Amino acid sequence: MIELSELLVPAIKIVVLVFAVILPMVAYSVWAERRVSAIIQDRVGPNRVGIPFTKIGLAGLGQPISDGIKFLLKEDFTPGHVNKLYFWLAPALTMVPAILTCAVLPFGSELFGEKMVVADLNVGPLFIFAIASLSVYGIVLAGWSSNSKYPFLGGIRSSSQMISYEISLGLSLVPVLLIFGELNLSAIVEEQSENGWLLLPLWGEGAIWNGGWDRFFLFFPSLLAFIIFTTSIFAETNRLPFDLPECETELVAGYHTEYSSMKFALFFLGEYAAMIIGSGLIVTLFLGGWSLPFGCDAALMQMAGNPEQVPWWLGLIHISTFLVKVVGFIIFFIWVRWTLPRFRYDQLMKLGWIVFFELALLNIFITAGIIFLTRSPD
Amino acid sequence: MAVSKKSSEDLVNVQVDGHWIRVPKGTRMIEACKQAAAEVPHYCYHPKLTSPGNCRMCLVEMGMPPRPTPGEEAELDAEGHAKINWMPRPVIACANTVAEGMGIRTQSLLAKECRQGVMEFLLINHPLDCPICDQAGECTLQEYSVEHGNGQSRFLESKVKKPKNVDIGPRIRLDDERCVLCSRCVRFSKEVVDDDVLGFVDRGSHNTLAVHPDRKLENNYSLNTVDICPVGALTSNDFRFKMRVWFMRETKSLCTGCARGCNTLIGSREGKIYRQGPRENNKVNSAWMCDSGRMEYHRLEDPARLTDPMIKRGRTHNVVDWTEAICRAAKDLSRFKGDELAIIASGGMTNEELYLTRTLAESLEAGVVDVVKRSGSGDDYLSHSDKNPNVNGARKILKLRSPGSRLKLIHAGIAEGKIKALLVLGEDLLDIGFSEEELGGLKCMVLVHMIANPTAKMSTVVLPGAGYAEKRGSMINATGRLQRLNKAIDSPGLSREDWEILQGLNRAVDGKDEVTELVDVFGEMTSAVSIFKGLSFAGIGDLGVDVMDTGESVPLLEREAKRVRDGLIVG
Amino acid sequence: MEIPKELEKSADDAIGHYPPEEKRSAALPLLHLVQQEFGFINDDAISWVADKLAVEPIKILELVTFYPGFRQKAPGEYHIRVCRTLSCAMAGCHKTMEKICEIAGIDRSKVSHHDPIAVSSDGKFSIEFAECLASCGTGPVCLVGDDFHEEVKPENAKALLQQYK
Amino acid sequence: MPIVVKRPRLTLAEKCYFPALMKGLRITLGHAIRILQRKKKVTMQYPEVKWDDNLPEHYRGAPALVTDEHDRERCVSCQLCEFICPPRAIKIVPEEIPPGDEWQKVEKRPESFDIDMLRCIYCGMCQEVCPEQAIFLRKDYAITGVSREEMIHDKQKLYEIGGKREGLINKWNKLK
Repeated sequence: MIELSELLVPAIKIVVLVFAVILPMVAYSVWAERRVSAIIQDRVGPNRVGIPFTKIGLAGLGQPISDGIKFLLKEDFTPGHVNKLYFWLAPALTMVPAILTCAVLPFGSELFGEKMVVADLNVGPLFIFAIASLSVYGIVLAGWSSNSKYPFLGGIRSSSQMISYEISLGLSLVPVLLIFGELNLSAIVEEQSENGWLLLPLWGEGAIWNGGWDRFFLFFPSLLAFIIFTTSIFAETNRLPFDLPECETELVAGYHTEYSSMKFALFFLGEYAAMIIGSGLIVTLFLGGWSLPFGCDAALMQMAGNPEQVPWWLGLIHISTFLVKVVGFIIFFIWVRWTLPRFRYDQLMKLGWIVFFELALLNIFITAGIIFLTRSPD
Repeated sequence: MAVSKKSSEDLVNVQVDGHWIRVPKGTRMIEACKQAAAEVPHYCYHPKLTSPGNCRMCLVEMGMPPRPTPGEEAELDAEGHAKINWMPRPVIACANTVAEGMGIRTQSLLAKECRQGVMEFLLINHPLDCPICDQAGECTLQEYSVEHGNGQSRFLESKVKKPKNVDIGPRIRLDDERCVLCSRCVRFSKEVVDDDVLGFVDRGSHNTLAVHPDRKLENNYSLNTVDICPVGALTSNDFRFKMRVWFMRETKSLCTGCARGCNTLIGSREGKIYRQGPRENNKVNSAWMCDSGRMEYHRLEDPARLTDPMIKRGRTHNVVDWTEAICRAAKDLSRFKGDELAIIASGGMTNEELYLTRTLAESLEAGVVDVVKRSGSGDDYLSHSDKNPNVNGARKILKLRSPGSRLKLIHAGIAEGKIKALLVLGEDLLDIGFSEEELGGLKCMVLVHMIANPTAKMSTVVLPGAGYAEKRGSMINATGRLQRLNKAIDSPGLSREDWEILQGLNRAVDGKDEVTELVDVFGEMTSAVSIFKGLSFAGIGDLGVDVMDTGESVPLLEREAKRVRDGLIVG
Repeated sequence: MEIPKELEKSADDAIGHYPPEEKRSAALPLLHLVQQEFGFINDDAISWVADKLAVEPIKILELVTFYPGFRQKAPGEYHIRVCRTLSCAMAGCHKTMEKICEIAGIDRSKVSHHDPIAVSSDGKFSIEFAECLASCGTGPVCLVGDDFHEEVKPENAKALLQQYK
Repeated sequence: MPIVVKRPRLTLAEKCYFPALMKGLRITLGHAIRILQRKKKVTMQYPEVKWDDNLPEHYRGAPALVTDEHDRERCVSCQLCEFICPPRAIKIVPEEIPPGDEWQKVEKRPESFDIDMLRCIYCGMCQEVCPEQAIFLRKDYAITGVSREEMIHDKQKLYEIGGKREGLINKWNKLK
């Protein structure tokens, strides 16, 4: 017999996380995208929509809401020549995996004794890869079921691109997992909290003056892994400079050419959700997740007194730390998008298969070598 | 008889702008130039009128070979033509005839300067009111001023003011400031229609075209003066300010006002006719047309035009679709056979419509078929006393010896109760001697007409047809000439071309589905009617072909031919 | 308008000078007869002439308006024509005209192209400008009735008019 | 003869793309910072801020009819603008000026003059072709309406926009 709280608590977590955090973040990252692109291009961007029927603009923060209303109210047009079932299925198949992956991301330490992760799986990264690779079906289906040439080409491009970059994505992560010796993302974050972030090993046992020689040498392969991983996330989420599937100049809008209204919005949201989860994953793996830098966590825990129980305010601090890091990455994503031109398709494939794949493979051996040399076998 | 045989001696060699051509002796220089494709600008000259030579626009440089002194041989050039001595002064090309060895230069400096000078004088007093002038767009003053004019005026004095907006006749308005005094209208009135009411009063720069205060230009051919006026001095009240000429699409067609069949040009824009004027055909109407014929098109603008097929149910007519109306009409008519059914066709129908009427009559086995005779007053010019445009066609196609004579039988048949059904095509029966009581005794009456007339009110099925400018077809005029009618505009609403309606009835009655195009109807007719043998619809051409000899002639054309013989006009 | 018997007769006489099919050639002689009889040619006269010659009245009107010698309005007892062609104009005919008008009490302000004659208020004199009277050496010249007067300088005007008192 | 474009030889730094990437990011960041510091002027906030005063003399806004000093409608409905109008936005029905009208001398005027502003492309051909200086492109550019009918400017509306225009050539001036 399962207790009610065992059902209720995860349910609350899911609802709060998805509907209060991820979806608003998705919406507002669209707004951020437009604002940031505007300021990069010496423009204003959406700055008008504020509180309805007033002149209060709030710098355009109401824009996502009106966008949402617009998407809901627009005519949901299904062209006559499409394969209806898959045409309807495709947007859901893009959106759902993107949101599913956030189940294993630890977005905070603890709050009122509850771990701030929906499912504390001990195969976190594997789960994410497994689910994330499902979203390619959405795109392939969208491209195929649209029964029109541009979406079809977009779908093909997208699937081959995602398959290619999943390899370097996975391989680049192997060194990280080697370093932590752990597949539970919460444990990885706690480890980083105590002994220094992977890319900032400056306290705890990770610091070189505390004998963390291994972490010092491992910094370089980690950096390489970080670069490969981040770049691959760009490709995986179809963002510029790798947005070949929806390349306007060649493919009109790629796989979602035939979509309109909310179905189109689902693709759009799926892309941004994937971007948020990607950022969350990068932050979790390389930049200490919810943890504060320089061992502040431990110090604050000491201040709180009880070493077993994380106080609620610290829990909130951790959550916000995580969100700040993620937002920073989202802005980085946006910044890159409005800076770099699109790759040519062959360049994209070449980068994936000839550069990143080999580098990531090499990186595994280097990391393994360093670990073998610097860590004494227990 | 000896003269009629044209030998090469009747031709003379003329050099026009450096090229030698051969033209008949007695040709006007202006016509010789026209044959050499050198258009000489002119205002007063008109081939159908005498040449007073008063506009001076057609000045050209002329030269003749020198007369050799006795015993001396003429100096010849490489082509064997005598050398031309050019005259120092220009001559008018409209009133002079060519001579052997004559040279004409239309593009020399002298000729160009002369034209430029004449243009400048003509424009001195001409008002700058092209924006409101109806002639704009087809005004030779505009055209020549662009082609031959100076581009700017050197005239600083104030222009002479003359009467504007003068009422000189019921259909014509005169603007004397625009007049270039070419006198075409004066000559037309005098020479062609013998109504010499126009003249020039006041000498010098105040020279003004006028009618005597007691007289008006009101003969039935007055609007021809508007056509031949090279500028906007004479404008038609009917067309005045209605539409600019450059918007109009011109359709070659026929006037159906009488049996003359004058060739016309119909000017229309966006489904509305704005004017109808004569088209030159020297076998029918020369270049003229009567005023009443021009106004024929107003009949198409009748507010009572039928736009939908209707079936009478009880006392009211209900609008139905075409299929239903045609089926109903065919069903109603086929219930009666032989003497029970009569068809009253119209002399205003085209040959094709008449032919389809004939086939319909054959398959319905109609007892009596006849057309309505309609005569009025004709005149000694163009207007014919037979006011139906195609009685000759009806004669030949419906095999009627004397059209209209069988209407008596129909009257009698209805009175006896023998005739129970009537198919009426394009006629208003109450207008031609039938009474309401008479028609009330009929079981069924199908009407094809374009106007909701009293007969339509009594008909069981009403099928809306098209007016003469809304359909294609052919007609035979009083002198036996087969001519083509063309479609200028669409008929209003759902109304259809009459031949389509008749064909629909034919199909519904006999179940055959063969002919689909008007030309096919004509094609079928060529084998069924002997006078059309060997013809095709396209072969009729714009000017028509003579298919029968009616022994009639056109008085106006005969007088014109005499004037040509007398050398008064070119023709 | 009453046409006197004599006029009718002399008109027929004039018409008889021309072949019957070219009757209209008698238009000018007829108009002269009319003007001699009445002093001017009014609309009725034009219609009468047109009827006589079997032409449209406009054709006669054309003639009347073409020749400055024909008048459509009644002149004064004495009709003065002052030459205004170049030589006389240079010799001062306009001044002469002004002077004559002043003395005879004629108001020329209403004169126009269509109505060139001005009549004095007492109806005694009427005046108009005429083109060359063929005595260029002795300008300004004028014609009173059928009398020809040369060198009519403004100062001679009074003497000239006095002859016709 | 095909033209062979030689590919430039790239240095290692160029090949690995990274420095160029950084340079790009620096440029865009520079723009962003300048905007955030409000050192640079950006897009005008349109309905609140308008540029009407700075519109050039030759600005082509909504076409309109004008009257002259004596309140005579200058248009004589010659229909040249209707003819020249590339999108066929103009429709004119001419009429004769009735006897007794002050401007009867002009003889012709438009009975109706409609410009379909949904079709108008503001090309200015009508103004250029007008022989009477009757139609001008005004500086009005915000032509809006809530129905198609509203977007058809009739004669009254056109004179409303156009107003009176002085100092033009008055060839119909009755004082002349």
